[in-house]
Amino acid sequence: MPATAQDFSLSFIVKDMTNPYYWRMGEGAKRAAEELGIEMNFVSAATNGDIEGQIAVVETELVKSPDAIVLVPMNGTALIPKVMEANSLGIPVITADTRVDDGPGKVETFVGLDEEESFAGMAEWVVAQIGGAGEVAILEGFRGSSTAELRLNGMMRVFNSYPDVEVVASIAADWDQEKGLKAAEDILQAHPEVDAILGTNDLMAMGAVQAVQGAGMSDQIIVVGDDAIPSALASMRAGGGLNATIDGNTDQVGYEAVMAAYRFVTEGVELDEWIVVPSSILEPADVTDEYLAARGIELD
Amino acid sequence: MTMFEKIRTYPLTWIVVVALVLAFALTMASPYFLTSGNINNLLKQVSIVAILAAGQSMVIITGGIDLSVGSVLALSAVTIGWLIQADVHPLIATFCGLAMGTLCGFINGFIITRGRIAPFIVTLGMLGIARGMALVITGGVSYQILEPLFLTIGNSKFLGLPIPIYFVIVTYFVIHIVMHYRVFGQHIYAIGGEERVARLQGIKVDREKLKVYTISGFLAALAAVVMVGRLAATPPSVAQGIELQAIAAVIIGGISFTGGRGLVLTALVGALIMAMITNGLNILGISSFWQQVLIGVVIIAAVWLDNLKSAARQ
Amino acid sequence: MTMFEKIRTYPLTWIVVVALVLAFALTMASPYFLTSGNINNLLKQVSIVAILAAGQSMVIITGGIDLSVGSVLALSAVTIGWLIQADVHPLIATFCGLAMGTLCGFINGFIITRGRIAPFIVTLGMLGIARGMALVITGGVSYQILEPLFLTIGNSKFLGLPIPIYFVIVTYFVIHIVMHYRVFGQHIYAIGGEERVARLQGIKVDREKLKVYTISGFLAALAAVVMVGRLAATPPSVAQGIELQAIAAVIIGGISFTGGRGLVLTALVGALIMAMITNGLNILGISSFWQQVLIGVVIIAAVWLDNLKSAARQ
Amino acid sequence: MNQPVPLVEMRNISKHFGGLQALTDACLDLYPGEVVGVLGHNGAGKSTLMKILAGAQTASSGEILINGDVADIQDPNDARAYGIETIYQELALCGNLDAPSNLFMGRELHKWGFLRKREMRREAAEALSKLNIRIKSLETDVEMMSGGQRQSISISRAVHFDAKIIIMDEPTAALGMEESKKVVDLIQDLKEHGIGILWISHDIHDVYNFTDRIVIFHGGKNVMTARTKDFTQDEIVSMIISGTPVKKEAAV
Amino acid sequence: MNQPVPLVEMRNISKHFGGLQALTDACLDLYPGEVVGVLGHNGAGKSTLMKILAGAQTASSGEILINGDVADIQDPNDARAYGIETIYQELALCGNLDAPSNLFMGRELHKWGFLRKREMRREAAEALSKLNIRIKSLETDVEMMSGGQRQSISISRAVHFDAKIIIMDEPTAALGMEESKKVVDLIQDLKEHGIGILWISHDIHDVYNFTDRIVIFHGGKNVMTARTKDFTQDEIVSMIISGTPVKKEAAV
Ligand SMILES: Nc1ncnc2c1ncn2[C@@H]1O[C@H](COP(=O)(O)OP(=O)(O)OP(=O)(O)O)[C@@H](O)[C@H]1O
Ligand SMILES: Nc1ncnc2c1ncn2[C@@H]1O[C@H](COP(=O)(O)OP(=O)(O)OP(=O)(O)O)[C@@H](O)[C@H]1O
Ligand SMILES: [Mg+2]
Ligand SMILES: [Mg+2]
Repeated sequence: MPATAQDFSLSFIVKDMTNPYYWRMGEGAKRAAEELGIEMNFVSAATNGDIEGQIAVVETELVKSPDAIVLVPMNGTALIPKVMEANSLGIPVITADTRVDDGPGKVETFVGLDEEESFAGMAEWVVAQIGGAGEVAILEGFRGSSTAELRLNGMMRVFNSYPDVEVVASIAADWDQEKGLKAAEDILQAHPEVDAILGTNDLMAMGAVQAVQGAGMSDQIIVVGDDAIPSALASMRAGGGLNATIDGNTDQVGYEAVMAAYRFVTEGVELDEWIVVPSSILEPADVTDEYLAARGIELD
Repeated sequence: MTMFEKIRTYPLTWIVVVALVLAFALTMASPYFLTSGNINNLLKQVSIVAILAAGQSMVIITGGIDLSVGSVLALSAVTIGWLIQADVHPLIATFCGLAMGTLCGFINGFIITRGRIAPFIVTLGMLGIARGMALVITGGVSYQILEPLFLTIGNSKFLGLPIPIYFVIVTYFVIHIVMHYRVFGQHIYAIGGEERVARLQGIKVDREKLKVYTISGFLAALAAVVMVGRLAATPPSVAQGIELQAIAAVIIGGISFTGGRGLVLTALVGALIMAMITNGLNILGISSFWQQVLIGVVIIAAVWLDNLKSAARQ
Repeated sequence: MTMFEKIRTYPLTWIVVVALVLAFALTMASPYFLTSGNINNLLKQVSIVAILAAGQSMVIITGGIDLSVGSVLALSAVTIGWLIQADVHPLIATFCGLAMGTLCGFINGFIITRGRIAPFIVTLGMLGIARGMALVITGGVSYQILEPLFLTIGNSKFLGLPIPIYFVIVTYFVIHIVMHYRVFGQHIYAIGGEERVARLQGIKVDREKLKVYTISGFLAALAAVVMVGRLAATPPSVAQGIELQAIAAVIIGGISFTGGRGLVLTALVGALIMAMITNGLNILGISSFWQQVLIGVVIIAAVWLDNLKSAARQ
Repeated sequence: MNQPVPLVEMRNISKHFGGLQALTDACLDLYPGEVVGVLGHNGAGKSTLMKILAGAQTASSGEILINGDVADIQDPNDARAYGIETIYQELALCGNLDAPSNLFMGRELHKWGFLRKREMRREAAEALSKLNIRIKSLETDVEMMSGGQRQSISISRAVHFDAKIIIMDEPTAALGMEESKKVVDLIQDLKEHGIGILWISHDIHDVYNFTDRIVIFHGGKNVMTARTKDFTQDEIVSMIISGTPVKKEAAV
Repeated sequence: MNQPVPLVEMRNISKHFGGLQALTDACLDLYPGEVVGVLGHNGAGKSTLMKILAGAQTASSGEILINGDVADIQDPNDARAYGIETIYQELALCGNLDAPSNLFMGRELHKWGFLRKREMRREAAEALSKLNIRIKSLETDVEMMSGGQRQSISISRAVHFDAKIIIMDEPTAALGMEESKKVVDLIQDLKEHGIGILWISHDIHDVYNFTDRIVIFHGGKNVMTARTKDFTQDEIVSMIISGTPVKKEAAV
């Protein structure tokens, strides 16, 4: 094992770099790597959903024998064999943001927020906004991804516990803005009484914002998202658009994951089973200049 | 030929009947389908695929294929977004976006004709290249576009119809004229029928094909303008896989891959059928698991219905 | 023809040269490329697309296309996963998975031949249907498969080579024999050459096409077995868009969409080229933004290089 | 009457393509060992009638009798089952395949499904040599061959398998003199073996010398069916052009 | 010597396809107002030589002179620029288009790029009527037409535009007698207008009666170039078959 930071190498594998969400995680990870002065490969498959692509990336990274791997698995089960392969090569694996399922793969720790709880919290927030009664609609992510499932479960748990809240539609828009827009337009047709639309990411939520604005119903319908991507923040700041989003502090996830990997390898400390990164609900009022400055985002 | 015979064998007739059957079924199934609000929705939703399908049908009539339209759309969109972000005048930005798409189409055509490489490969390559460039330009970030120009395109109406549908009407009007009333269109049908013969008869096959792919690129950029209007944003990941929808619209319309045949207007109806299926299933609130199954079934059924016309003709 | 002439005009020669050029370039670019570990990786990574490409090339030689292979793969995989979950013996589950894929292929072929519907539409429909069914069966859940049978397939070696590559070898051996030494293969080339003529000469065109699509479905299921081994899981969202890769492999190999021509073995080399590109770019640690651009460029370049052979022949 | 049963009898065959009437109540018969010339102007409907017999097209109305029994010919396989072989005017070759593959298309020689390529090559070479055609390499794809070479392959295919009825739609159109001569010899030879031949040709000279009977069509309708030698060449020509039968006492 | 300049002179044209030598040092010349018959067995290389002149193929070696100047014919457009029109043996029609579209392909009548469909229809009907061909509807796609109808369209196209040199590769192969007669008349008419015609045919009778000179090929090589009437028909036939020139004092 390397004693010094100079020859410590780390592979940080995310789902999809094209998504600002993982981009931000990379920013945090790079910050940590710079602080530690270590070498880091930040890589991903070409598109989200391309499981084989991510497996190929992991295989390739393993060939380079890094000292540790941070993995954001695209699918909780399908990446287990690669975790096992890393285990057999003696390369420690840390997961971030998304877990791999329990099984034969050994993961040193999981760094991330609690998706289910975050979305339960968002659902509570929405219920409070609509006064405990009304119709809500959900734009789901990619069916079959564990993240989508956790988020949906968290929301449904809360909504089901309020007898006066009805989930009138739940449509998969595959994390995509245009599909989110179309689905929201259709929801508004079939359920003009809807009080809130919950996007399980900001891209879909921004699509819903467009649909709501197009229908001239911005005042009546709450739209919320997740991830706090720059365009979502811009929309909140401009007002009349997005009503809230979840800030998962993904940069902190990236940062913590790199730190944990470094500590584990160089100091040999046992890590906690779950390094929890808190999430928060951002409302327009929270998008202050200070917040943006801290995030390093410029909006005009 | 009698009038009836003429109508019966006109390529549009049957596919329009199929569309009407579908519309009728959806109207029966949901009270929301045939509301003016939803028709407006449908018109907006169909617009992007319809514009792409117009270009795609020209390409397919030459016997080619253009897989890159979704990526070219995205690249054009982010070009617009990036320039507006950099405080360029929105009209100039739009112009540059259109130029970008046109350039991509031109490059497709250039490589296909000069390199004698299969259109499938070249446009598949462009699919990766344009998408990658869109991501490189933006660093993966989606710009928000709050210019009134685009907000108008996305959300306003004119004479009671949403603006995007006017883009569609103009596109199909022009392409229809080009394909059926101009020498260029005549050449396209000849090339699609038998490229070797067209060449022997002195048609500048390469030049005409180059034009067709360029037009397809331009139309992808035009669709990007509508897309930017609709999303008020330019996510670089937009319109993934939309090429298959555009191609399906063309084929559902009855234009065949073998080339040389078909009416571009049928692609519009094909696009409408596709849009109705998704819209209808969303409205009916059908689980997205079953949606995919049903979309598949309805596409096949629509084409099968359309095929009955040839059975009737025999 | 001289020996040299024979080698020069053999369809495999040039594409293999292209592959070697690419391999050489990657070896120069990265010390990791030509390590035994990476070669093993490459062989594992190529296997699934290669198996699909074998079926796809048969389909394309008949003049058709099979867009459904990715979805059929997923449906076969979840069938296996679901049965194993329900404590069915893994061999029986595997058998059922293979049967499921074969059935999907059969349905494709049946609708194409009986309904006289374009393969593009039918298999696009099946793309939705099979994917939807995979989601319906599982409710979107990915099962974990820890059966030794599949772990062996996914992770073991035999004679120093990963197991999946043996699936590939057997597949290509059988398909090569079928295509070039059996009556059935001869009929496939005739159908692809001129379907009308094949029909006039008494070839049972519909029956032969039905077989081809069924085989493509079976091979998708076979690829699913390898996939389950590699993932030790059966996510219903697996293998999205893989059809384009399989088709690209076929076309890169030099088999043309017009049908009736080409050597199935070239599809294997085509798949290898595709896999090398991605693997190479991953190894070089190129950002996935630029990766898409480079994949596009290299695909076009590979085919362009391959085309030089015809230039040389002139 | 003690007439032999005709090999083929086509009765009142009509065919329309959409609004176009290509054949109207066309009739034709053919006896074993007989060569019947099918004559008519361009577009008279000769090929259409032959395609109907060959199963390549189906009639709009009318019936076909083979050996006196009503035959249901829906596709080329049905026709083959009745021993009907056809040389199509458009040749019906797969350009992407070589001569042996085309010759044996649909009837490949095989052992347990495995092609017997060598046998097919040998037999193809033999069959083609009978027509005196020079084909430099049997491995060349047919689309690279000259018009006459292609036509020879098509002829060889029709006569290679044991047919009872052979339809020849302008078989010598692209052939050289020598090669045409061979085909005419071949027709005589087949005739002697009791095979019935329907021969479409515009070469009135050959038709006059080598057919037993002629059938003349005009605009999709029968003009005349007669023994060839009952008329002079000029009379036949005039019937083809005018479409009205020449009155004769001897007419059948 | 005060000989006029030949319209076309092809010198030592060789062409090989891969290993196959289709033409070896083939020579040919054509003067204005002259009909030259190009003869040879099937596969002799006649069509290949014509395609080279038409720009459909390029020679491996040799040169072409038009009006005495070396011409660089790389594609069909180059040939057209020299006033060369061709009736290809394979007809070169787009089956998916109707007769007027095929007739005007690449030379559509238009006004500012807009097709003048009505004019094209009218002119096409006129052009086809000259050949006496019966085409029931000008809107029918060419692939639905009979062999003879298609050939007529191909002929009409070649003669409709002002050509200086017309290549006719077996123009009457699929035509009826009457229609063939019209084509022969047409050839005479074109000849009188000073147009040079290269006519490939296997019909030795027509060639003998209506050509000024003949060129005979055998296996891709020149056998003989001579004034037609210097030989008898039988002598010509024997040269085509044997490939060896008949010795004559009168030979040119
Ligand atoms: N598939 C088709 N669709 C429409 N019309 C057709 C079709 N096939 C033939 N016809 C028409 O039917 C008529 C008869 O054609 P056919 O080919 O039988 O003539 P033919 O007597 O063989 O002429 P030729 O001597 O020129 O070969 C023609 O007018 C032709 O245009
Ligand atoms: N594209 C090609 N590729 C390979 N060989 C060819 C090609 N075209 C022609 N050939 C060969 O060249 C030779 C001459 O063919 P060509 O068509 O010139 O003959 P032809 O004299 O016109 O015969 P026909 O009287 O039968 O039309 C033939 O042996 C033929 O097989
Ligand atoms: Mg005919
Ligand atoms: Mg020829």
